[in-house]
Amino acid sequence: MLQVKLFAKAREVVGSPVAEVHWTDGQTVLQLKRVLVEKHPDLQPMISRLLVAVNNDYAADDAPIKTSDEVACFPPVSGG
Amino acid sequence: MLQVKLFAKAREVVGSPVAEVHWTDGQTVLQLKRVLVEKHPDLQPMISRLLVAVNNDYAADDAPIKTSDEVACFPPVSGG
Amino acid sequence: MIAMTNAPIDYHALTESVRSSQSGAVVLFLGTVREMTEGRRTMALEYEGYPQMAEAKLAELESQARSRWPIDRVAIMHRLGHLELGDISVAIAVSCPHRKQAFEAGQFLIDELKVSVPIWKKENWDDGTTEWVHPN
Amino acid sequence: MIAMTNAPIDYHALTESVRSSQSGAVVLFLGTVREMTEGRRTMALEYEGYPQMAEAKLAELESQARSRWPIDRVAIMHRLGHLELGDISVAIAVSCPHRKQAFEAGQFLIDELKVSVPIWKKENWDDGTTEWVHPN
Repeated sequence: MLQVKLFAKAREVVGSPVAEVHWTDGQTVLQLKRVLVEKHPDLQPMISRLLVAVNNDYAADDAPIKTSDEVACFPPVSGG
Repeated sequence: MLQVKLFAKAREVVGSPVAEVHWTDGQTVLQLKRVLVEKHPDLQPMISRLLVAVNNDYAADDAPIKTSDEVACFPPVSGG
Repeated sequence: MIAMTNAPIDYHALTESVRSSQSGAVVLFLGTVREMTEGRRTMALEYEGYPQMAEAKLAELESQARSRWPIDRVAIMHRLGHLELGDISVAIAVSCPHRKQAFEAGQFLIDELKVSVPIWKKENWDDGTTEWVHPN
Repeated sequence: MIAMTNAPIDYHALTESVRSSQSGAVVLFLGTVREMTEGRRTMALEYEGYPQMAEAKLAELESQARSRWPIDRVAIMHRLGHLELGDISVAIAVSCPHRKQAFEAGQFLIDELKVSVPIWKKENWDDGTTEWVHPN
């Protein structure tokens, strides 16, 4: 299983600060987004804007993810 | 007589925070600089850089001065 | 010094931490909760952060700024949680030998913070609705 | 608020005086006494001012800045007299709705202060000599 931290509207829509998904090491960021939306359809409207961070850095859609990675998913940032 | 406030190096060179010069209303800023240098020759080396303020504003060489004006003479500023 | 905090930001201590006799200029930026945004009235804001990544991203921004300007010291603090009108959400203090550098570095840091540091804000509008702010 | 002072500048109070919920951004600039200038070591500085004209000129600068940026509040304080290394010679605080305005207005005010406000500084170099600073 892969633990995915969720923040802001993504956290609210899912109703939890963490999502757990079945995972095979080497699957990509893009696949993670698809799996998350499948499991939590309320994420669908924001999928095109969802960002994924792997080990505290933004990751591109084709970046691979391992279950040992620190992974987070969230909308565009709005701090400051 | 016209009272002229002096600041910074102009004050130091003259040795006083005020210079008094004989004055006829309507004489100009340029004439004031000449009179000051005549009375205080140590100002000569800095005359080209001396500034004159009349009533708290910078005055051009051809601006007239009255004895009732608030007049000051000083080198370029260096605050901040 | 880079930190996230749930407590009010002590920008005086933050600014003191960057002062030094090697620097002639200190610039402090404070972001504060503004009442009016495009005609709508804010009652309060909630800030949520991903502190571990936020601190990593801010450290990267500090490195980038140091490669562009001769920065002496930097301190950045961002508040999380519930903020009222006028409260300080972020404070950035920079010291440099000369003023132009300090202004440019300070502006770079806040501009980039808003683009890349994982912190989100939720508006509490005066009509009772709430809304996550997600710039396009 | 515009003032000359012989006492240490309380920039915390100065900054508080410009904060408001109408503004999302505060920029504070501090000018501090730097030790090294072009390879020479400063021991201390003396600032002399023409306070009456300096305050009039600063009020003009504030008006000019307000005509260019939507400034909420401004506070400017310049210290006069003997200053040691690291001491604050000038503090300028500006609040604006948005950050770019606050940075630009703050930089404008310190740039123009240095050009037109009648204050002079005298270097006390570490070789025992003193020198009035008069930019060309």
